[in-house]
Amino acid sequence: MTLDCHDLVRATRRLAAATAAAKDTLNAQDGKLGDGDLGITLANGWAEADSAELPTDDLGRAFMVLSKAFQRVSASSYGTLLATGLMAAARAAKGRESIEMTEISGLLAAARDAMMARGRGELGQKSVLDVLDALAAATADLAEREEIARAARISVDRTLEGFRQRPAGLGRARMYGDASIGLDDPGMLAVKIMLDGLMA
Amino acid sequence: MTLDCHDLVRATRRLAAATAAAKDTLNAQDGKLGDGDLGITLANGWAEADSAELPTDDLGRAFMVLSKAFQRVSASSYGTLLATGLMAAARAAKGRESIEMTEISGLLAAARDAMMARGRGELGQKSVLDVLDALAAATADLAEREEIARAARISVDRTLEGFRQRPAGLGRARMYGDASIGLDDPGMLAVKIMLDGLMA
Amino acid sequence: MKKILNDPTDFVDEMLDGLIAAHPDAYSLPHPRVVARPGGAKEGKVGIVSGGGSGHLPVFAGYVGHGLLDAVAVGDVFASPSADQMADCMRVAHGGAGVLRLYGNYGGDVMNFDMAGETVEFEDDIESTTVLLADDVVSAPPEEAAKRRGTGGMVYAFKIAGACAEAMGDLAHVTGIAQRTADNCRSIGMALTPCTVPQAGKPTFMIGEDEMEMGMGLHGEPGIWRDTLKPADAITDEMMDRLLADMPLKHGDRCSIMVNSLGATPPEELYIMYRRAKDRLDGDGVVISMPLIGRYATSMEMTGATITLCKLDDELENLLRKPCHCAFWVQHDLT
Amino acid sequence: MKKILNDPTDFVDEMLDGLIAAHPDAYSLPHPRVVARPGGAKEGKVGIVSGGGSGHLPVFAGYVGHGLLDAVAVGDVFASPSADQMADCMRVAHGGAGVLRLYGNYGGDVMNFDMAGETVEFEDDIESTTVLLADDVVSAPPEEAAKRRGTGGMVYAFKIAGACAEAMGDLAHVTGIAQRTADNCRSIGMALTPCTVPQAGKPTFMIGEDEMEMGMGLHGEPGIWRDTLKPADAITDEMMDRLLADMPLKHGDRCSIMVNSLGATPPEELYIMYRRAKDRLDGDGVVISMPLIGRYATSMEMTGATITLCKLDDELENLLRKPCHCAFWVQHDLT
Ligand SMILES: Nc1ncnc2c1ncn2[C@@H]1O[C@H](COP(=O)(O)OP(=O)(O)O)[C@@H](O)[C@H]1O
Ligand SMILES: Nc1ncnc2c1ncn2[C@@H]1O[C@H](COP(=O)(O)OP(=O)(O)O)[C@@H](O)[C@H]1O
Ligand SMILES: [Mg+2]
Ligand SMILES: [Mg+2]
Ligand SMILES: [Mg+2]
Ligand SMILES: [Mg+2]
Repeated sequence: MTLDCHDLVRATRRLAAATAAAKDTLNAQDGKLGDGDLGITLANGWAEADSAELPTDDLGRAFMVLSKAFQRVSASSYGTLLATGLMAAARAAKGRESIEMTEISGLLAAARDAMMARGRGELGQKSVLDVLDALAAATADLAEREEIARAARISVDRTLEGFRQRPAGLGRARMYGDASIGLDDPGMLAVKIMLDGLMA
Repeated sequence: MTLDCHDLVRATRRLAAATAAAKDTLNAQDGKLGDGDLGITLANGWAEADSAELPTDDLGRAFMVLSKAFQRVSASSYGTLLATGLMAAARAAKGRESIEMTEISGLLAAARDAMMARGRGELGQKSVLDVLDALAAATADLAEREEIARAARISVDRTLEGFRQRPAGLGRARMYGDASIGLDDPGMLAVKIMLDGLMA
Repeated sequence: MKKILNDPTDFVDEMLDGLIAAHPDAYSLPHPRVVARPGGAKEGKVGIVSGGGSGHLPVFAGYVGHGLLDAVAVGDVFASPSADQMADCMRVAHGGAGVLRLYGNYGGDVMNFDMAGETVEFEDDIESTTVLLADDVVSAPPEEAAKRRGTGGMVYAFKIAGACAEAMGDLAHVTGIAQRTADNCRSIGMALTPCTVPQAGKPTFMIGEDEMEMGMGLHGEPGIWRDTLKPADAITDEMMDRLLADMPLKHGDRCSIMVNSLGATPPEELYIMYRRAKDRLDGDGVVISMPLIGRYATSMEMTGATITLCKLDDELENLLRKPCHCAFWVQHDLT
Repeated sequence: MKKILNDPTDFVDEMLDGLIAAHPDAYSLPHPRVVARPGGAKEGKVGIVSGGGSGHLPVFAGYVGHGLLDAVAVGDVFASPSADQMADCMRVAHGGAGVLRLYGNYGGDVMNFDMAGETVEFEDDIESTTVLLADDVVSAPPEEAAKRRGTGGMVYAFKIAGACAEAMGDLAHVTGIAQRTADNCRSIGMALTPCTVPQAGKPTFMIGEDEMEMGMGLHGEPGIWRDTLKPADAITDEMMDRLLADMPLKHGDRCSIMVNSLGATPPEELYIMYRRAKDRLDGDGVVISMPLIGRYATSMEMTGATITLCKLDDELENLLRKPCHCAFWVQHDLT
């Protein structure tokens, strides 16, 4: 099974719909320990991406268009990190019409690494990084769309659960120290929402 | 009967005591429609006057020392007006060791006129000017200290009563319009307190 | 009281200590509560003095400087300085060419400055004149314009008369220029939250969470109406309407405009107001020269803004654009 | 929300409109949300760019000017500009000699400026460097000084590096000077009341009627402790203690000191604080050069103050005292 530019166009459309629907929920979650803009960030970013013209023959350049969309319309941490992750995927897929599903895990890992470099963050600090890290591991060597979907869902839920009782160590939420204990990291939650949207 | 520099020294002492005692009352009254400093103004001014050295041979210069004391320590309207009135008395008594009690009415009138010029105020605006005007009229031609005292007291009470239900037309209280109706003008009340002090 | 201070009774004197410690090249304190340019009066130059209550920085002490004022008398917060201090202030500013008393039309200040004027005339043979700023259109109707209180117009008068005196104009000329500036200024204010006088310890007025008061004075004097807070453009329109009704400006007229914060209102909001005010004047074909946007005449931490229009002729505009220099306002020569 | 504005979503753009309408000689808007000097980049001069959230005027846009910054990217209130805007900003500032990115250490700003730097390096061959201000001593312990956030130190860095670039220093030199300034700055803040982000419509934090928070950040980030309001001298002492513990100054050392209002706190109160701070430094034999008292880095209408110490050597002091010119800060040559 492969992933090509048309898949990416479809995925973008779904992500735009899912994040538009979840906008208020995500804003509210981000507002508990931050500035309450995460819903806007995602909805605006994916809407912009959805309205952009994606190339059909170069998956790398297609990822780059998505990255640029986030660079244009969002300056909040998550938008910039997503743009960074998408750029890493762009680099990895550059010049290819499609990739194998087995390569998805590698793209996730590449995104994770680029985002760690960009945000000077580490694993274990209760952020989107931990979700990506777990996802990369959970999807390693899987070749079927359904398999990947199932593994990803389980992995995200487990990661959320595993970090819930830990304090935030990155971003705005870090300032709140122990007040963040018991609350899901909004950036992790956003991945769950995007994943659900992709599979809807 | 006459009034000389020694009388003025004694009067100043009494005024210092009376205004010190009435400080809070007057502040409170002024605070209802103003900045609540009238008690301080009077207490500080008369204390400063009381601690000054008065000449013994020139009633005019003695009044001038009192005026200067108010110029030094008070910049609130009432202090400046009192300084102005005292300066008018100084001018009228200049070079004389004493004056006749019958001249007191004239000094009050001179003070009233100087204070009207200084403060650009008119009679009938519910201010210290109206009290002085009534006092000058009530004490005209009286030669005995007791007579003057009795007439003055009656005059001040009548003036207070006559203006109580009218709105303030001068100074800070004017801003409050009809809210000043029913309240005594603090500047008038101050004259009553000083008069009571003089006669104590 | 949410203020950074020590004993409230020391507020003004400690403030002056700090001001002079920070800017010894700009300000000196030749007498208690008298701020003057260091180095004394300049021989042959008309001295310009001002004064009034504290709590309005840069008004008054801040505007002592080159091309501005020579000395000011500093009162307690929102209270007149004494006649004694004003007399000292005039003596310090006198360079042999007379002194202009240039300040806002507030009862206590007027009484004390008049008394001081008489004193220095009598004791020191100092010739002096008075120009009062009475630019706040809300404080009295046009028929009683002389009763109006002074506000932002003071800053234009300090600047323009200051430049005239710096150019060695004589007392009559400097006074005439100051008076023409005063006659050409119109102001209006609006307030959103009060300030607290340190010695009083409580707010100068009360106002609801979503209310504004249009026309309120610098010390919390009541305005025209109190209403729920409106959008910036509507507020600016209403203020401009009132100003232009009082002093119509026609196509080709020139003016400066000051959008001034009462203290807490940030420059961001002033620029939003200026944007609208400029649109209005542009639409009428009125030419703006040297707009002033910022904190020029304040009431400590009060929230709100004032707008001042100063109509300019060639001479006033030229003087306005001359250089000036104090700790709060440095302007290069724009003529 | 007691603010003078129209639609909150237009707050920043209307503010910029007004800023540029008021000062067309000082500022231009070559791209949306990018403020630059009019006339474009100077051939051969190192460009200095900065940027970050709005609501801090004069930081950031206000400091575009001669002897200061060349261009800034303007974000929403308290929010980073986008990488796209930052890239445009760098392109505008590039005069062929490279660009220094000089700004405060806030996560979002850093990520976006890094991304922008990579973009213009790749797409436009612009050589660039980064210096981050991390001067707020409360925001992380000395061992993690690189994690500290930037505050008043930014102003010193803009001024000093700006003068160096104006003197046609090359990119390495300007970057080195900026870094040395950043290394020599320490700041601490305290807040009494919050401000309101227009699009949020509610205060950034809650605090009791008689409480203060020592060490609070520019956006309401928590500080060291919250306590009942103390006298000005005690507050100043505690702030100076923390600063001097982090960067000891000895007899004969020179420094500048900034006593900065977060917005609503009036200059009167800043002078009372300066008075005490100067006493402290005088007592230690530390020489103060060019103290800055006023509103240099604000949080809209927040009440509170920050103190910044900037230790000076000959070169830094000389650059600090060079002239600069923007709508918020005009300084004559003091060298
Ligand atoms: N430096 C960082 N590295 C990795 N993830 C981060 C970082 N900073 C924030 N995040 C993630 O981003 C989420 C917040 O995103 P967003 O609301 O856009 O931040 P902000 O509005 O504070 O800029 C957090 O929940 C966290 O998962
Ligand atoms: N212009 C004026 N002419 C005459 N009397 C005045 C004038 N202004 C104020 N007063 C009197 O002074 C009193 C208030 O005095 P004071 O408290 O010193 O005034 P303020 O504090 O407002 O300067 C008033 O009650 C009134 O009697
Ligand atoms: Mg957020
Ligand atoms: Mg954000
Ligand atoms: Mg009073
Ligand atoms: Mg008073």
